Amino acid sequence: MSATFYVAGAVAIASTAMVISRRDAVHALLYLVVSFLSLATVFLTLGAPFIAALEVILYAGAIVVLFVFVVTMLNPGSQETQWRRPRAWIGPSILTLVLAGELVVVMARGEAPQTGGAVTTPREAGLALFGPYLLGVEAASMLLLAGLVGAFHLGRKT
Amino acid sequence: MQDLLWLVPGLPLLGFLVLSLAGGRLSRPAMAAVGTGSVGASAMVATLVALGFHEPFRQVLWEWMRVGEFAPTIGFRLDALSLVMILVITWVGFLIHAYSCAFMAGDAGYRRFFAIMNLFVAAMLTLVLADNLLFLYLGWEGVGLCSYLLIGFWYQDPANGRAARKAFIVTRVGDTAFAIGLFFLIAQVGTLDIEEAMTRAGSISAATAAALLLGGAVGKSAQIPLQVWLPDAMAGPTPVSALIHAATMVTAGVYLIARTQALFALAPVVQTMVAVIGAATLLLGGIGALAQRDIKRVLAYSTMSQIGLMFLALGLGAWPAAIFHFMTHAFFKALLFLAAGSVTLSLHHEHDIFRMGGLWKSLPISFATFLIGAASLSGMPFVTAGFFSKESILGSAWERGVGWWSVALVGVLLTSLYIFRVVFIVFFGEAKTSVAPRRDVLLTLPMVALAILALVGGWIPIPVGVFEPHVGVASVVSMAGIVIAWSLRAPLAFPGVDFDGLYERAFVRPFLRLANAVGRDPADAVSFGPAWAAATAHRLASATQTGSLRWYAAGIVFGGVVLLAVVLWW
Amino acid sequence: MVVILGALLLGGLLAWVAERWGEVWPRGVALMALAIAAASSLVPSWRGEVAWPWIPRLGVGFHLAVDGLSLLLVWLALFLGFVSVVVSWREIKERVGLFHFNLLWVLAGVIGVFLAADLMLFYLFWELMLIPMAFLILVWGYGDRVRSALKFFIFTQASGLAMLVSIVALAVFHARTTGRLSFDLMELQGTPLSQGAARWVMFGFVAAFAVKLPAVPVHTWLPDAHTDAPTAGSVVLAGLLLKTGAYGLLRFVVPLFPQAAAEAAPILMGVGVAGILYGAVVAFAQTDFKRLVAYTSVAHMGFVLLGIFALNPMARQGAVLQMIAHGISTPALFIIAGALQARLHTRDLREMGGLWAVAPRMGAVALFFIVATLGLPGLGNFVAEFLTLAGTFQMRAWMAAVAAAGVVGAAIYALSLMQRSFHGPHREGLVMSDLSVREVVVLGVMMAVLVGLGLVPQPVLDLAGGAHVGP
Amino acid sequence: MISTTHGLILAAVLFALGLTGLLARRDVIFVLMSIEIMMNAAGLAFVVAGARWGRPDGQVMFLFILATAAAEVSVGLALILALFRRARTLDVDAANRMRG
Repeated sequence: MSATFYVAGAVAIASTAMVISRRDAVHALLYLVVSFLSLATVFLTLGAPFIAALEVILYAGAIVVLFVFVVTMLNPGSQETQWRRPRAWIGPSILTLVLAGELVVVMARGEAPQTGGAVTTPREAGLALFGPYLLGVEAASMLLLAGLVGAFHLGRKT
Repeated sequence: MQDLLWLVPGLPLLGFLVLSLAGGRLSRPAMAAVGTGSVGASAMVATLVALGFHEPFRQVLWEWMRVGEFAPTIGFRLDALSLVMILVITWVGFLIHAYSCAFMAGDAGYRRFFAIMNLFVAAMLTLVLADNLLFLYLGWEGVGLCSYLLIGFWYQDPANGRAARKAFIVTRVGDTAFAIGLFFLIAQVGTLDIEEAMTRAGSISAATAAALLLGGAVGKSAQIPLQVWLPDAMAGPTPVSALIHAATMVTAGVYLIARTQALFALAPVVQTMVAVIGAATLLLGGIGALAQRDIKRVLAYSTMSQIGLMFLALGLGAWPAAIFHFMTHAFFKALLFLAAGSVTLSLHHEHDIFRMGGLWKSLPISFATFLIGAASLSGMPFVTAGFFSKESILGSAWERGVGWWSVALVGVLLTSLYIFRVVFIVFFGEAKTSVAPRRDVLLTLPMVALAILALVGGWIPIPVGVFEPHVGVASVVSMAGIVIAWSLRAPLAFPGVDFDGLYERAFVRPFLRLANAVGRDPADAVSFGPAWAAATAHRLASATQTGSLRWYAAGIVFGGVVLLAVVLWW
Repeated sequence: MVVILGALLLGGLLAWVAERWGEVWPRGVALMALAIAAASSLVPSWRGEVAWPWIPRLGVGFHLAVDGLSLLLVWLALFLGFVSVVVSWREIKERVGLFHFNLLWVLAGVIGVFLAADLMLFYLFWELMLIPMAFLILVWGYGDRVRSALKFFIFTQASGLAMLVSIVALAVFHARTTGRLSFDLMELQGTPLSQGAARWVMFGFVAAFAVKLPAVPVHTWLPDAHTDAPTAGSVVLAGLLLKTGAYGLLRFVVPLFPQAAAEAAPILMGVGVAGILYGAVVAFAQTDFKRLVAYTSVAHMGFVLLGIFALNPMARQGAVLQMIAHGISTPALFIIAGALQARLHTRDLREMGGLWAVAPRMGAVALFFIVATLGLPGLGNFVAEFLTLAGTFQMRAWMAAVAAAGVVGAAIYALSLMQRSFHGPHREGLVMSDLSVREVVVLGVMMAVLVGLGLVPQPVLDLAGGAHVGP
Repeated sequence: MISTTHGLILAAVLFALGLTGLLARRDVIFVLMSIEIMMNAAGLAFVVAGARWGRPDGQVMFLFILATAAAEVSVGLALILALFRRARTLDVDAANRMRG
């Protein structure tokens, strides 16, 4: 079980690194799918099959498809070659390395309990959603509606 | 009769108010009538009061203010000293006013002139009648203001304005010392009532108070070192000079010291200082008078010198003699100014004595009156008023030591020297200018009246003391002076102490430099500081608003990093 | 008391509305409101107290009270209100209604400041007078008026905030000891404060009042504001707004912090003396009529500061009298400056000279107020300065002596002002009309008041003497 | 039986990688992708925490994040379209008209 977690985690990190460093948006998107799928595996190892399924369907499915649409619509080529110089990576990398270091320190500081290993079924998740978190669900639905309207409005050819 | 005392300063004040508030509707003769008449009426009232005078009394009009124990009044006090003063001031003032009616005829500022002259007389009368030092100070400053206005009467000429301001500011320096003296007295004895303060004065450090009052007296009376304003004060019309020099203003210092005699008596050091200042001014004024070309400036230096003589007497404790000399001086100095004025009027306002000459024939009245004045000034024995008062001062100087006496004697010699030099230069020799004699009864009558006073004034009994005249060395010396004067008719020039230049360098220029330096108000930097900080902060803050999304994101990350670091390692 | 404030506030609104009926209407309404206020201020029965609850939860009450000092200043305010309306009769042509609205609201704020006996209410009025005043400069001013109005606003507002902090701090300290939150002046008096706390709380008050007074070196808003304000604005500014600073020192700082005030007295007296001398020197160097007069205000208010912190009854009386006398003499000089500006379209002294020849009446009136400024005996300013210095002398002799040197400085700047404007050679072509009847009446009344203050100051001293000030 | 610490560290590393992409890339599409990665990482942290306690709350939070991400990406992509139409570029640095 834990071996699966580590392998999947390693794949996720590697593929994410590829996403941000690819020149071609389509290649990056493919790596993104890999990243999402490996994360879905991680979720499975954490006992969250429902979330793993949603990860695959919504992230690797819907969102990436949206990206693909846009990339194909715009077909931007690779303008970024002339923008991208190695130097541009130095600052952000240092900054995020520091941040990551700090985060790791924070994580490692506390006691290191094991996850329970118990599987949280979709049923449990659903009951929680429509029980104590009902208001949150409603808010999320409003947000999605707003996103819909906003995207529609922005996307119109004016 | 005595209740009318308040009318003595009140009538000239009324004259001032009438002239300044309603004067626009008056005709010129009416203006002259109001101006002269108010002073004349005041002189009559003063005489009436004098006739009924037995013993000192006060007349309190109302309480000026009351703060705790300190309660000065608007009130008058008449005693022998102030009686002499008001009689001289009102009568000499009246004669000068009458003279002015003719002298100023044709001047555009006729009404203004009489209004200020009336105010001047009112202020001076307030000064000498006040029963407390604060009210006295009111008159004191009023005199200063009026002298400013009258010296700068012909305001169109900036030089006159400069002379006027110089007079006011220099005397104000002295006045400030005077005011501090008043603060000192309030703090020490708690009252400014002259009688009470004098009786209580024993309990305080009289020297400080006396020295501070002396500061005021030195300023007003143009004594060294504050004498610089007086020669320039000749910028005003001649009647003004007569009024300032003879009866009012410059004698205020003499009056003040005589009035606070008790205080000075308690402070021998300060009293000696008075004598030293007087002696120095006596000699300096006499020498200065020898070097002048302007007839009015000769008289101005003469005034300085004669007031110095009075100060000398005051410093020697002989205040009755000083007041006696004040009286005779008022007569003959007013006479000299008026006579000089009539000369210049006939010579188209020519003031240079070396461009005059041989005038005795063409201007006989001016000549005669000027001669009488000069004789009185130099103290001709028996026939002149000046003889009596000078002899009494010399007599008291003799009592105090031969040193003081010999200084006074030199002063006497200088006096007859410079004044008869002027007589010889102006009225004898050959004529140098065309003369257009102005004959006006209003010009002549006051001169004649004053000439009589300058001759017989010495016989007037005055209530401050009795003086026994005796012919002494002084008379001989003064006769000798006349003889020497005949041989000194050429222009003289000798280096003196340049007080004007000294003050210019020591005070005026540093003040102007300071004013120029701070004129733009460097304290504004206080507001520039925060303003600059705000502007800089704004510039810095707006520089971060690059509009670049990545820059903003980096900012957020940076903030997160720092916050986390703080949380981690604090 | 409420009638006075109500009449002014409502009158202001009405004057604004009345603009549409014609130009004279707002002026008439303003005069009417002032007349009502003045009449009610003369009724003795109003001299009681008004104490209504306002925000009870915070212990803030609508508490107005009056004593001799307040009464004097309220009368001064109403008098200068009349003067302002009359002198702006010809000067203000645009937005007449709004002008009178602002004017009356400033007056209401000032009077409220003089009457408030609750610190929060006091602060409210303090701010109320500030904003319309800034508008008076901003809309009807001259020259660089935006900058001046902003400078005025920022200076007073920033220092006012310091005072607000102090007010709240004082109330909190009071609540800690007594357990009751209150902003009432009477209750807050005698609040026990530690030495350090008293110093800091007092500092907040002093900051606000010193800026308003103004004391050197935070006076720099004053010359700009005066120079660019319309005449009525200068009148109100010099005559009243500066007095609120002095009033605050007398009413709040000294009674609330007797200990700390006594400690700080030498410093504040030193500031006062510095103001006297500095104001005199800087005034002399000015070439703008109004600016020169503005700096004389700095010097005169230095006397007030000196008198207040001499902590001596005589000096305090002098300071109060100085507030009144300065409240008459300086506005009068601003009126003359305004009259000159209206006729010559300049305030530059270098372009004037010899004006006596064309306008003798104006010259004489100007002379009167100039000699009042230099402290001539017989006029109100002299009695004030004399009492101040005499009282100071009893406490700190040398300070009074140094301050007396400022009197010489006053003579220098005052006479140079006279010389450069009305004396000196008259220039060809510099023609103007003399004072109109309207101006003569206004200035004549002011002259009479000054002479009255100078010769019979006792009623004023009695009123101020009974005032509830000082420890 | 997975160490919570390791799960959280994985989330932190993914988050940092997303952030690097956000800061370093100028192409808007990559920026948007980086944001998706970061949100995903945040969701992972929630799920790890939920698994630690055996409670569904972490998963619920993941669902909310998912909803937010979906809305965000739709609006974001619409914005990209609008930007591209207007500026003919996908360079974020070109959209700097709100400079102070």
